[in-house]
Amino acid sequence: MTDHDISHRSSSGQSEDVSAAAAHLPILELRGLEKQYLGTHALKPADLAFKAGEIHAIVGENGAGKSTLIKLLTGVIPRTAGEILFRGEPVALTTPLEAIQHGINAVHQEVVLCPHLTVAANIFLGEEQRRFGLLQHRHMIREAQKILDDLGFALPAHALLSDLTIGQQQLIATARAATRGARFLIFDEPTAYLTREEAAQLFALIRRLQKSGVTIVYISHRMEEVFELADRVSILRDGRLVGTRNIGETNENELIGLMINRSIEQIYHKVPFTFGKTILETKNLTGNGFEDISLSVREGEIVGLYGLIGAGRSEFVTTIFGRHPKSSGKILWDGKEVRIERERDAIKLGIALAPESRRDQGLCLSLPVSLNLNLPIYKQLSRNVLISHREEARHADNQISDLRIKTSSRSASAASLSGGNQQKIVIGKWLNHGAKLFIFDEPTVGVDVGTKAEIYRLFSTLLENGAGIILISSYLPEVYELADTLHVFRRGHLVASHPHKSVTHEDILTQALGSASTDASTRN
Amino acid sequence: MSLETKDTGTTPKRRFNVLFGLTLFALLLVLWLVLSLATDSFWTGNNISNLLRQGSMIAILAIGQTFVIITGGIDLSVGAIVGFTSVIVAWLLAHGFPVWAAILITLGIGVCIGLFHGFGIVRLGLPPFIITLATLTSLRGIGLLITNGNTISIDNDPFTEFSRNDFAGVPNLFLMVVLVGIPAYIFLSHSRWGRYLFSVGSNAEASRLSGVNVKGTIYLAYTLSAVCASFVGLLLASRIGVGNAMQAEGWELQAIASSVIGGTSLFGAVGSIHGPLLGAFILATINNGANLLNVNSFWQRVITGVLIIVIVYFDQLRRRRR
Amino acid sequence: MSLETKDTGTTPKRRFNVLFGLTLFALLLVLWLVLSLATDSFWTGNNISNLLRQGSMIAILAIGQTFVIITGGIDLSVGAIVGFTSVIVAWLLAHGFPVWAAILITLGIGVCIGLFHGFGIVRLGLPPFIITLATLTSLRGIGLLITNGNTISIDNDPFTEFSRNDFAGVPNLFLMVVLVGIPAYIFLSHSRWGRYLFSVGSNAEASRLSGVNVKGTIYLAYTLSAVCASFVGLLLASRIGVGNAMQAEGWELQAIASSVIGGTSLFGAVGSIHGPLLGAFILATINNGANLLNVNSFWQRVITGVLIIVIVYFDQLRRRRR
Amino acid sequence: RAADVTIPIIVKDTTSFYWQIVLAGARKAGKDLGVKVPELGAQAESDINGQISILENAVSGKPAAIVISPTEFKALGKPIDEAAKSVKIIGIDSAADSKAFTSFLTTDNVQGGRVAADGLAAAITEKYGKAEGEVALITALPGVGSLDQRAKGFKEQLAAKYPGLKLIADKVADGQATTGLNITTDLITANPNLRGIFTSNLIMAQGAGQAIAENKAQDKIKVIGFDSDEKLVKFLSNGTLAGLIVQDPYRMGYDGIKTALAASKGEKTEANVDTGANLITKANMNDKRAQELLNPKLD
Ligand SMILES: Nc1ncnc2c1ncn2[C@@H]1O[C@H](COP(=O)(O)OP(=O)(O)OP(=O)(O)O)[C@@H](O)[C@H]1O
Ligand SMILES: Nc1ncnc2c1ncn2[C@@H]1O[C@H](COP(=O)(O)OP(=O)(O)OP(=O)(O)O)[C@@H](O)[C@H]1O
Ligand SMILES: [Mg+2]
Ligand SMILES: [Mg+2]
Repeated sequence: MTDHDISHRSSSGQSEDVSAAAAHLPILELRGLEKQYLGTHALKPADLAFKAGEIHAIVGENGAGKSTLIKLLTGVIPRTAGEILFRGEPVALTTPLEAIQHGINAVHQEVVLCPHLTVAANIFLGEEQRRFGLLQHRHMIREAQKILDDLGFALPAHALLSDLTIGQQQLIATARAATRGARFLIFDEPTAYLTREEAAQLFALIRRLQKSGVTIVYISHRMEEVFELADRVSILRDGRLVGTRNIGETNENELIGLMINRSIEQIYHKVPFTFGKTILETKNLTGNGFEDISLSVREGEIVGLYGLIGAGRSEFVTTIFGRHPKSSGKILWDGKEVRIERERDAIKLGIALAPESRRDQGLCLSLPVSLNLNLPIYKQLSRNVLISHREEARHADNQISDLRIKTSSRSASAASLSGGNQQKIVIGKWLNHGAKLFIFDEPTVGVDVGTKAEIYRLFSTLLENGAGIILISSYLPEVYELADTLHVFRRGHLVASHPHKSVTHEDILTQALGSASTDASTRN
Repeated sequence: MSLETKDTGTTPKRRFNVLFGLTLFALLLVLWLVLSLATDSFWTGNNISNLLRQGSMIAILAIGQTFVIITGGIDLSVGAIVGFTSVIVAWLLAHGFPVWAAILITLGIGVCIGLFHGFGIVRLGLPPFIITLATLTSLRGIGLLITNGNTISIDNDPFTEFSRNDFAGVPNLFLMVVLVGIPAYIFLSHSRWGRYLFSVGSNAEASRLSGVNVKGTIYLAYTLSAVCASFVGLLLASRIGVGNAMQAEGWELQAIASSVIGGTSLFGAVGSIHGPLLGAFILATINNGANLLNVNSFWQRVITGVLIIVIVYFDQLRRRRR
Repeated sequence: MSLETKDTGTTPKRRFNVLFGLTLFALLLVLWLVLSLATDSFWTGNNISNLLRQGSMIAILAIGQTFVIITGGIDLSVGAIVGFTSVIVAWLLAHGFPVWAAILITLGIGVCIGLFHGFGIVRLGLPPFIITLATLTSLRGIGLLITNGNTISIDNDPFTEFSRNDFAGVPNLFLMVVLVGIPAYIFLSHSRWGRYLFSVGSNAEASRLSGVNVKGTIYLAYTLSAVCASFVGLLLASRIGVGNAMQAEGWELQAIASSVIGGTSLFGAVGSIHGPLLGAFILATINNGANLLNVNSFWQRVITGVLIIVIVYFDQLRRRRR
Repeated sequence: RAADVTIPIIVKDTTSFYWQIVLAGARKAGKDLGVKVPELGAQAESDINGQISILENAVSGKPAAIVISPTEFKALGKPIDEAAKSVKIIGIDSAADSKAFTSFLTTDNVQGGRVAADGLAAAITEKYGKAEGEVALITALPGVGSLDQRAKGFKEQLAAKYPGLKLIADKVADGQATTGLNITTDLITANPNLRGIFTSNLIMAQGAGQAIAENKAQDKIKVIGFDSDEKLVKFLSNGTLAGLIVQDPYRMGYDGIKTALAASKGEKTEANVDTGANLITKANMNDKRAQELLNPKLD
């Protein structure tokens, strides 16, 4: 695998500094820690010691038990067996409050904040600043703004959380955890929704925290991040801890081998197809959040959209999908202008959208996996009025096995699945719909390396059948490697377009950021 | 609940397995058994008929209500619709409409009320609680205006006898529960519209993006509820032989309670057809039993409250253990 | 709503800006203005006093209810608590307890009821709807048992005169609203616990993870609601001079409606103190105005329903446009 | 043996004081005669369906006879016919559309309304010299048979005998004393010339009495209530209320059970008994008969 490293690896000098710090006593130690859900043995007895001041990465497939481990360490869920030692003392950790009081904090995988409160209120939730018992609203907003500015997050502290994008919310969660004076800080896939710029900010933050003596646990599916940040890495497979390595003594292939018990030669699976006729074309499409976008998708083509958070890509595709009204411009389908006023119009034409936020837009979390997988195709599944239960089950089971969705059964609720497996449902529900154009908005958020490779292979299958794909990703290597045509968005405008791999990462980044004179670049 | 935490399997201490494992149906049977032993008159054909009759109307309301609750809404107007439609059908019959026409028109009015609720929620963006509370108030008023605060007698004997008669020993009223319950079951569990009710209740946005007609589903749910309520209005008119706008007061709460006792979640996306039926007949049994046991009617209230807590608690435990 | 969509700015056709931009307070003023023009008697000191008195009790109930609704719950028992505590205080006074003791004991019973609700929700895992419906039923029963279906007269003149008297021209009852409202405002908007009510209603899990005492917050909300209700029970006993378990029937719905009209969201995490107060006085104004205009009491119901829809619709529009 | 004999009594609404007195009378009769008397009734006077269910349940218990006070004239007709096929039915208080009653003991509610009109006219005449001026009517709940009959009698009597009394408001409340209070207050505010109010049941009289006291209007406005309790008696004695129409619920309950027992034994009983509605004012409230009616012996 080529090295799609975000930036320069941490210098070897630095990792020696850290290993000096790592010689300290273990700050947190797990002994035979175990978690059993009804029907799932999510974490089998695990022994692990985190050294004070280290950055310890944890990797593993979707559903391997990483988040479960974190939830046990932060008192979110009770453990089935085992004990946890914090600074040598056994601790109960039965409530999150107890963990917080020990200085153990986490940024969880699913963003858990209060959407109805302001950013400042969320940052200070549980630790409000008061005078004479009364909340100091203004003071807290000022403080919160200062924290955000210090961290380099350009976000307003007085805004309602629900007004922020999911990536921005992730940053708030990070800011909150980072400012609580924690001694032990856990990040569960913090970069899943972040672009490279924001990720870089986050890394800087993590390093700063490490310097100030905080121990950090870092979970990610992005190998290059692990190699950039971590001092040591532990690997989980099927709820079992299969090994811990010093980062200098291992490589990506070994880790992947330990994670999935086989090796992957090639993650980005790209078969060049000859493009057929144009499926969809937008002409000067303008709507809320984007302006004057003209692009087209052909049969057999992957069109990639790259940009920073808030660049308008999601708004653009949801408008094509009929979720939001366009204000001007045209959408052409098969060369003919079409009116798409609501989602069902788009679906009828043959457009499928896997939206970016699986929690808010993608899934009915409280409902069974099977219902989620079949939701768009119940019309096909029913004869007259009645649903064929056999067909329903068959289709769900097919998707579960094809996409290797890890679930105890098709009737388990979507909420009981691990993050990555939920993401597979968001994608899987459209695969049997017979769509002609697939729009994937951040399709591999939280998906493990092995499954990513499968999803990319799936793209090829779709293309082979004559479909076209619009791929939105904030993860540059993904769009860079896969897109036949890569469009760069900046603040709602399409600022550049490139054929497959025709420019460097740096060029694209510069265009997305908007420095220099990039606007006059290669439009095709 | 906003409180429902998902950590299961953490209470291994409690071990009253037998009781806690009881399904709602078993709980109903236990109630029946206890009453059969405690009184001579409970387990007689006559009393069982009475019981079935008494639970029927709330049962049908509860079915309609369940559709609405599954979508995450609530329909407070059902009691008022019952009273209002009893007036309508009585008025129509008094003005010489044939029975079939009176029934169809009354049901049609139910449809209109339901559509209006859908309109208020979908188009005007009102909370379901508010729009149905408003129709509750207004419908009682309109009904009173029509009757001038009086009752309208129904002189049509076939119509009024219907609710008193049996078919093969089963009271007609209970047959109506079956008549409503079976299509309702098929609709909820075997049709795609039923699936859509759940998906809208679970996540309306995700449903939209999956091509579900969310607005249509909302219209549908409230229309079904209102039609069930107007059907109950017909049954009530037949049973009491008059149209009176103030009847069925508080039945909305009984219907909602039946539904929730039957396992429907007020947060949406959880519910069944048999649940509300069981809930309604559990409530009817408590009342019937208390009457037969000659429990003071004040104690009866106290006991009803306590039993509701106990029953729902057991049922929750059972669910959580699954 | 499960329906609340976020697409704003898509309805540029409607342009009744003036009306749509009205806040709830302005709507109340408009109502008052219209009534002042339409009747001679509305804008008289006497009638304004009456109006303030008439809205007071529901207003206090609505404040308590709002705390509960903000956490995403509901308290159906408040009407029953009012009736029940009116019986308690009447009984205590009739049995020679001094007024201060009777008041304290009554409020203490309110605390107990609230804690019991918290217990049912937090420990037993019951839906708020069910546990408060059960106490509604049971409390009415217990109240009736205490009074044997009768009313208990209150012979204590200072106690009964309190609700009739003014302080500096402002009716005591309305002063009680202020007395409850100001601490309630400080609590909700300027205390940590108020903040936690919102956070629990917004995302209980996130609150828990932030170290918020979620269970304590739930206990607190229901206790506050029950205490407000028992306080209203005292006021009611003072105002009608008797204790009667069947009083305040349906006030729970009025309190919830006031709260929702005042902008509280039944999905939790949205609410204020001034909102429910305005809501309660809007409802009181509608009734007072209809009485002064001598509107037929059946029409009054119809109009109330329609006005609720109109007011909430305008208010929703205003909010959405912000 | 008489002790095994069960005669249930079904009233309209167990939660009201009036019906508690009826039940007390029945209880006493049960004790005196050695009969078991289950006390049944719906939860609200307007709940027709509830009463039908209770009647059905009572028949299931195979009693010797049933004493019932039908909530609604027409609605209870058929169910009573049905029940009468297996047991003897004795009616009290109100009538029903059925010929199956073995015996019938009632207050004529229409007559009660007429008496109320007479009482109000007398009170107004006493104060203003002539039976003239504006009067109002407050009914507790819509759609309740007995309340409608009282209103009917009241209005008929006004029209027939007191053309000078103008009915300017005919209000229907929601059964809550506070609502009665609010309506009365607003009536006083909106109609400065109001001279009289008839509140046709106990709860409304309590609310209206409180409003009169609050507004210190007892000299100007004469209020006639229906039924009585301790509170209303106090209002009567201090002049807040001008008069009360009082029925004899205790006797209705007592005689109902007594008649039912006789009928169940096949004895001959009187088909119709009027138990009467009496006007009680401050002047006659201390008479022996008035005291009996105002202070029924509840055990
Ligand atoms: N509430 C629950 N009830 C039942 N099973 C659960 C629950 N939560 C998680 N699981 C199961 O536990 C296993 C481990 O899940 P976990 O969330 O820890 O995985 P993960 O390693 O974090 O995966 P991902 O990379 O996809 O986030 C999965 O099989 C999952 O289905
Ligand atoms: N409901 C809304 N109302 C007004 N503006 C909005 C709304 N939603 C998004 N925007 C704005 O539209 C722009 C585009 O947002 P969008 O989420 O489409 O960006 P994106 O390129 O998909 O970024 P992301 O990486 O977050 O997915 C942003 O400036 C955002 O602030
Ligand atoms: Mg995870
Ligand atoms: Mg996006």
